[in-house]
Amino acid sequence: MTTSDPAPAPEAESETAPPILDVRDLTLRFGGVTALDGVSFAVGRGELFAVIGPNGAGKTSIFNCLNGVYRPQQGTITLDGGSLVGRAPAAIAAMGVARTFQNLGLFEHLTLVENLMLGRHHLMRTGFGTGMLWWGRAKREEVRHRAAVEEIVELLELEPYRRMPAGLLPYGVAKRAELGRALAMEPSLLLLDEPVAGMNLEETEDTARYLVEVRRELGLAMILVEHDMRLVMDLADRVLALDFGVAIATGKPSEIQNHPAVIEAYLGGAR
Amino acid sequence: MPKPHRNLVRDYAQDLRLFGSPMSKLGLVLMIAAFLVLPTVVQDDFWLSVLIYAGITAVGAIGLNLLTGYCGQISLGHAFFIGAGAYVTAKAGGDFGLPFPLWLLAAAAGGAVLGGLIGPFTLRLRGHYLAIVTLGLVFLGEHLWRNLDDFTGGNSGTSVDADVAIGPVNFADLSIFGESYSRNQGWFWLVWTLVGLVALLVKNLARTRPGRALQAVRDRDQAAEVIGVRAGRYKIGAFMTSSAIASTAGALFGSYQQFVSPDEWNLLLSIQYIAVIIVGGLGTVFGSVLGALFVGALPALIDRYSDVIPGVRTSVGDSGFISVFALNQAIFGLLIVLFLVLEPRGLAGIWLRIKTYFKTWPFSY
Amino acid sequence: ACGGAGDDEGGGGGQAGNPGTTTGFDGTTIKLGVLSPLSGPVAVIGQPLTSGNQVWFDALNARGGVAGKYKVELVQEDTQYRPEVAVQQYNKVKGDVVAFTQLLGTPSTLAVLPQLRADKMLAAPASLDALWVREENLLPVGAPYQVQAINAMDHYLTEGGGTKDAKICTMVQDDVYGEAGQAGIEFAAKSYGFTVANTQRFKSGTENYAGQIGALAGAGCQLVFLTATPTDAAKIWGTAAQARFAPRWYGQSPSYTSAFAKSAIAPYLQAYVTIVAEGTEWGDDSVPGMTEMVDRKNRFAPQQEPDYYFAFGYNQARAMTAVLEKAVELGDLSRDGILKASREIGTVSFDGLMGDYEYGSADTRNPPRSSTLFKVDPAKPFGLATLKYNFSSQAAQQYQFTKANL
Amino acid sequence: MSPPVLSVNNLEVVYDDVVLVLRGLSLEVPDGAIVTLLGANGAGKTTLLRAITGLLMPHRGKITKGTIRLGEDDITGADPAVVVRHGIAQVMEGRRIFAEITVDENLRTGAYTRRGRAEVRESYARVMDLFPVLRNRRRSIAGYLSGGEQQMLAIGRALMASPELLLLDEPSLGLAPKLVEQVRDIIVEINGQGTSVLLVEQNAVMALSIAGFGYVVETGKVVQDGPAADLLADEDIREFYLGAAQHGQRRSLADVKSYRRKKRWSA
Amino acid sequence: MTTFLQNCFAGLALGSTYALVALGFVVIYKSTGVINFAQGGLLALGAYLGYTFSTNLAIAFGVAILLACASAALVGAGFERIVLRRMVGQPPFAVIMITIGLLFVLEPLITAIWGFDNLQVTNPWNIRTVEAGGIVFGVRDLWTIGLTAAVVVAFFLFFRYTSLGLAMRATAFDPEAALAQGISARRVYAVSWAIASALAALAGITMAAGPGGLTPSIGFIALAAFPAMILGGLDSPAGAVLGGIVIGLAEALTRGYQDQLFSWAGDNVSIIVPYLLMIVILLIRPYGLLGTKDVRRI
Ligand SMILES: Nc1ncnc2c1ncn2[C@@H]1O[C@H](COP(=O)(O)OP(=O)(O)OP(=O)(O)O)[C@@H](O)[C@H]1O
Ligand SMILES: Nc1ncnc2c1ncn2[C@@H]1O[C@H](COP(=O)(O)OP(=O)(O)OP(=O)(O)O)[C@@H](O)[C@H]1O
Ligand SMILES: CC(C)C[C@H](N)C(=O)O
Ligand SMILES: [Mg+2]
Ligand SMILES: [Mg+2]
Repeated sequence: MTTSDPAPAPEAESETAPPILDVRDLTLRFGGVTALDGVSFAVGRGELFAVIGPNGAGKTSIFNCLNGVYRPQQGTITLDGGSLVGRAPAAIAAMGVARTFQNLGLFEHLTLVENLMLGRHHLMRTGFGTGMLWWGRAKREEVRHRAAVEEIVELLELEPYRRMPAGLLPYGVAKRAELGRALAMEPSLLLLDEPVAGMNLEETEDTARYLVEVRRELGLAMILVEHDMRLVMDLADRVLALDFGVAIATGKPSEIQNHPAVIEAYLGGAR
Repeated sequence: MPKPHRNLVRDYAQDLRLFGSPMSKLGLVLMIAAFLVLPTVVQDDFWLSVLIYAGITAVGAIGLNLLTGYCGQISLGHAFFIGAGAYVTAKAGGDFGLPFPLWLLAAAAGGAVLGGLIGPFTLRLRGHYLAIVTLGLVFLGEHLWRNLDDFTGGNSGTSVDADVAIGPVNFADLSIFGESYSRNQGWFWLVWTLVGLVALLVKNLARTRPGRALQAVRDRDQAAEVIGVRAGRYKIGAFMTSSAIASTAGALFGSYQQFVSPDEWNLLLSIQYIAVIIVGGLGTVFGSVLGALFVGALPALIDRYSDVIPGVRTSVGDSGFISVFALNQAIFGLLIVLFLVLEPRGLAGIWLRIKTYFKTWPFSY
Repeated sequence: ACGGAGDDEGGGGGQAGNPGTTTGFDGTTIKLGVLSPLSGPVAVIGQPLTSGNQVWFDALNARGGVAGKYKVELVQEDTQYRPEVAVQQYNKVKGDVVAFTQLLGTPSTLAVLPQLRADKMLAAPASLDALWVREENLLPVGAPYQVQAINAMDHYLTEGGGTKDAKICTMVQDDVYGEAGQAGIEFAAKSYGFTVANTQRFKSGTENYAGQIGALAGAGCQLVFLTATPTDAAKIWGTAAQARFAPRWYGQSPSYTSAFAKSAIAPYLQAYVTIVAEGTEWGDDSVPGMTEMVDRKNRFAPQQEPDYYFAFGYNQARAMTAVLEKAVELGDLSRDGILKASREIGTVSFDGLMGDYEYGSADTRNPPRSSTLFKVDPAKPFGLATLKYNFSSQAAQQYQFTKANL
Repeated sequence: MSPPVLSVNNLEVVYDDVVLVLRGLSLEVPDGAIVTLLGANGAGKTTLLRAITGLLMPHRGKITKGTIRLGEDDITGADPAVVVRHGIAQVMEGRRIFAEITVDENLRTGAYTRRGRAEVRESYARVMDLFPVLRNRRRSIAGYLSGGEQQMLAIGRALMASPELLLLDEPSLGLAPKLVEQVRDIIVEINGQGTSVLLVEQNAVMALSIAGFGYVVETGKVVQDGPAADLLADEDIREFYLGAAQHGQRRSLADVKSYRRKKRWSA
Repeated sequence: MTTFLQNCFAGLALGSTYALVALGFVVIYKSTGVINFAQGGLLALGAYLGYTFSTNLAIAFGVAILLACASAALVGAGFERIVLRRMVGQPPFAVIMITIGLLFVLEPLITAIWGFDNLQVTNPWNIRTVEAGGIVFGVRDLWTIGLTAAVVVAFFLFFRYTSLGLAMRATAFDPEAALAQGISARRVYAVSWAIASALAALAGITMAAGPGGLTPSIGFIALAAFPAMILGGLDSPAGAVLGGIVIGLAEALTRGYQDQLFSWAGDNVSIIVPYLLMIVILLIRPYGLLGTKDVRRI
């Protein structure tokens, strides 16, 4: 296999630059279920960090903690020096954390463009009053952000679907639209929860290409959760493997791929 | 020869226009023409008053649609805010004698404040639970209206003596170029101007940042939060805006009817508004207007032509078995059922189908 | 001057020539509006009342009509006893009629009043609020609710075995109609020096009255004055009977209907309930107006059951006819003409079916102050037997009428 | 030779009275076989499954032409309850578990049409063996399970019906690699016990590795079909569904160039 | 003390009626996920049917009750046949509106057939009472309480021993997925509507057989039962019963002590007390006392 790296990705473990995200000792319980058990990791600037693990290992839960949807019982999460624990999801979004959802989080009744515009919500100012009045500030703002959204539409080749309600989009397109919405947020950290699940080969390749392009152009840090090992192994700089909420291994893809505990818990024969 | 590319959009501003296509421009012109001419053609007070009430209902329904259709919060408490608007008008426009624009604003502000007080309930309650709590509002309201004698006149009700003049133009007694118009004609123009205005405002709201946020909250509030929409804030905002609009409708209702009493703001009224927005189509401004016309005009039509329907009792002692009102209600109920079975998206859905039919014509698929 | 009520054959020839056509009058037929709850819970009142209007005018038309030549036609609309519907229906028919010979319900009347004033329209309210007396645009008949209440108290304290130290209570509908009864009792309390020991208000349409009845019983009420419509009254008295609560009840006229006399609670009503109203029991031969009315009912509305409200509607029509006769005499059936005529009809007599009413300009009108007390008697046609005919208390004479301050 | 368990003949399906999605599609599932259905997103695979189980109605879809036969019986347009009683179970696209009830209760709904208590208990035990994760979460509210756990539940629920014909709509979606293998083995095992399977999968490698026969659907029509082995050998299939480049070696996803491949069998 | 007990009894009787109505709401909510606004109309229909059987046709009252419940159930099931079956999988809003439409049809139908008059249902209870310990027990009230208790027990047994309860919840949550399990949504709807209608009819007749007779406004009671249903939790039958009794007691007690304790709040506070209580409880427990909460996960 190849681990080519088109982006000038900084060495993750480089001592000089502090990581953009630092997660320490994260523990999350639901009643009797321990979803996360003292998980720690750090993500460097511009790094593509993958998290893998069996179903129910706690991958999505990490995202939910980062987003402020779940409140961990223990642990700290630091983004660019600021703590995230205890903040409201919307505040965290405004700090530059964007996300795609495992089970599609598009707003079904809004068009694709509107969904993308929503990504820019925290960058816009129009309130109820100015919105109602339209002419002037609101209109200018709409036009400006629409232009920004169009760039993403172009990047992700979503042109034919602009006006289609998100609920009617073919699955693969919907997943791409989610990526677009997350990008529209102009994040500094992008969380991707199974971006190619349910996609056919062609779409998977497309998505890989977008991710590579995004990295090259924006250089933002990403955390990728995915069961498609080709994507993880080809794209990630480092991989964290979880099992039952416990980190069982961290390292370069090639290391993880051959890690016996990971093979035992997760990969099975399908490497 | 038709110009090619008449639909070509050259920039985003153009793409965002409300009446962009030639068809919709034509529609707009037709609507304005109807608006201007109708009262001079239909001078009959009955029909004018039906249309005026329908217009007032349309205003209120647009407000409810903003809350329920766009933001997904079901409210059965709309009647409460309508009533509040009417009482504010009785005070502000009647007793204090404020001019029309001011009492209208006062009513809207009153509605917004009340909405702001009730709004926080939406943070904790969802779906039907919220609906029933807002239903409680109707009953609490009725209790208040009965007991706040100084403000509402208590059980006796209060007359609403607010004038509807903007500067020298008095809509209750219009004369233009020496031609004088009846109160109902003037009111028609007034109310439907406001319908247009409110529709435009809400449409604007819906297509800008806050409107998208509302719809996002409706579709998935958790996901909305995660992408940066403060759901709670928007729910409360929607509640406030919606009740401000409801109170505006109430203000118009009160001052048109000139008298209001506590038992008018009941659950039936709330349900009627729900009927309007569902029959019209949830989440569409135009649907609210269609719905209001339907719900307002259909009973009037049945009422007018009931004597030709066999079996209807139009006067005491004649042999019919069902009263006009009962028949009216039954037909209305049947039509609602029929409608929604055929088109659960309401009138707006039918409208859409007609449009796609003509767009795809002559190909059925 | 005692204006005839248009009842004497061929009465009232028009010297001033024929009135010109106007809204609601095409030169031959006079159209009158009727706004009444023909459906809904108060339809039990609205229907017979409207039938009373109709029978009067049918009889009049059979004799030739107003001034012997103008037929009267009614335009009926259903208000369901809902004020906003009343306003809408008013708008619907006002362009077709010269006046309204019935506008039923205190709340509805209040709601339509501003429009009546603005349109210079005359309407006869089918309710007895004291406010109507001073209202130019209304043509009330009968002694107001307040007067009924006062007379009832007078009767209780003088002949009914009550004292002013008795626990006197009220149970009133929580709306304007209820306020009227309450106001009457409070006036009586001042006049006779008693205090109202307990007041229960209820919302019309309530299904369960156990609480109110329990409270009245708990307060030890010996007399309860009830202001209600029949639907509620039936449930109230039923609940009282079930709770074995047995004070003296006086019921405002619209609280009773004939169905009660055939119901399971009839024995209870017979034992404890007195109804205060006007006129006389159905079929009372000693009152001339009654014989005539029963004849006419049999002729023009044979299917109509004996009914107190029928008589009310019949009387309303009589008052309206007096106005029409006058207007024709003055040669003007326009709205102004009708209003003017209404000021000039003087006293109208109702042949013993109701107290005579001194009309005139609104601030000088003097309504009757007399009431008749009835007891429940299933053997009677309407289930009511006269207990005390047409009496007027001292206190009732004192009652002052004021203009509505809306 | 016994008749096919399922035969779809010249099927046409229209949504909303205007959107024609299946355009005369025909296929067969022989008794005791695993048949796979490949096709790009939006080709109409899910629609076909809906048509078979009678679930078009909630989507405002209609069969306008063609027939669906289950063994000897014509079930075109039949009520879903009837179809299920004929012995069809389905893993629906998007899992569609009942989020508000427990895992156990979800499994019980799968056995709704079955009567024999002992057999149901047996099926239950088997599902628990197949997905031990579910055992620990038996009393949890299903909606709180992780995505993959929900997928297991959806498969488990279908197995509870102990069907004669199992329709699977992307069963491997969101499952960990090891579990995908397990699910594949489960399918084979079930099939071995006499259940015929119609498998819709994006994971074509997995699907073709177990199926006996495959169909490729494009815009509502079958554009290619044949024994799985033949399909596996087909150049186009290899390129578009299996991701093997002509020269055999798999490309790294990081190297995919910015070009678009638009080749389709039909326009 | 007797006053207090008397009030409690009144509350219990009222609460039983609420419980029956609320139970009807819950059954329909559990299977369709919507509030049935026609419940009051069905109640009135049941009461009038009871009147027809017992008074017009002079059938023994006990049998008349059964007949009325059965025929109301038929009406409910018929509604499914004609209308609801076409709504499987359609947006809940449309279904709610359809129940409102049904109410709009039922009301005038009832008044067209039976009129507005106060009707007297021939029955053995009426205003009869028994007295014990200074408290007057209305015979009708005693029967209402007893019948409610019996129905509630039968109800729970029924759901305990059939899989219908599970089928209902599945159907309400995701009708399409339920169909895919072979659960006939139509049957579930039909059965739940039949049960709800029969419950409504039972509530209607027991009310109509009380003092004061039967008028079309009888259906309004359903509005008063909203708080009962929601306070117990929309999808919980046990909650409906609990809520009904809590609300009944609260209403009767505020009514009883209006003069002593609540005069400052205006007359007729008892009308709004159920709603106030409901609001307070919902603020503490947003899904009512026993309701289950929405499950949302991302
Ligand atoms: N809100 C919740 N309530 C209860 N349990 C929860 C909740 N959220 C997650 N869990 C449990 O926590 C564990 C971790 O779930 P999570 O969604 O993080 O898994 P995952 O690693 O994303 O799995 P998958 O690959 O299947 O998506 C699971 O067992 C899940 O059932
Ligand atoms: N309810 C609906 N109304 C209108 N069109 C629909 C509806 N459902 C599906 N479609 C359209 O039908 C086509 C086929 O959809 P279907 O879901 O059957 O595809 P699929 O092959 O299962 O795709 P995927 O691989 O994404 O699951 C798509 O173009 C889709 O947009
Ligand atoms: C005739 C009566 C029913 C009128 C009623 N008492 C009222 O004043 O409203
Ligand atoms: Mg996950
Ligand atoms: Mg599919």
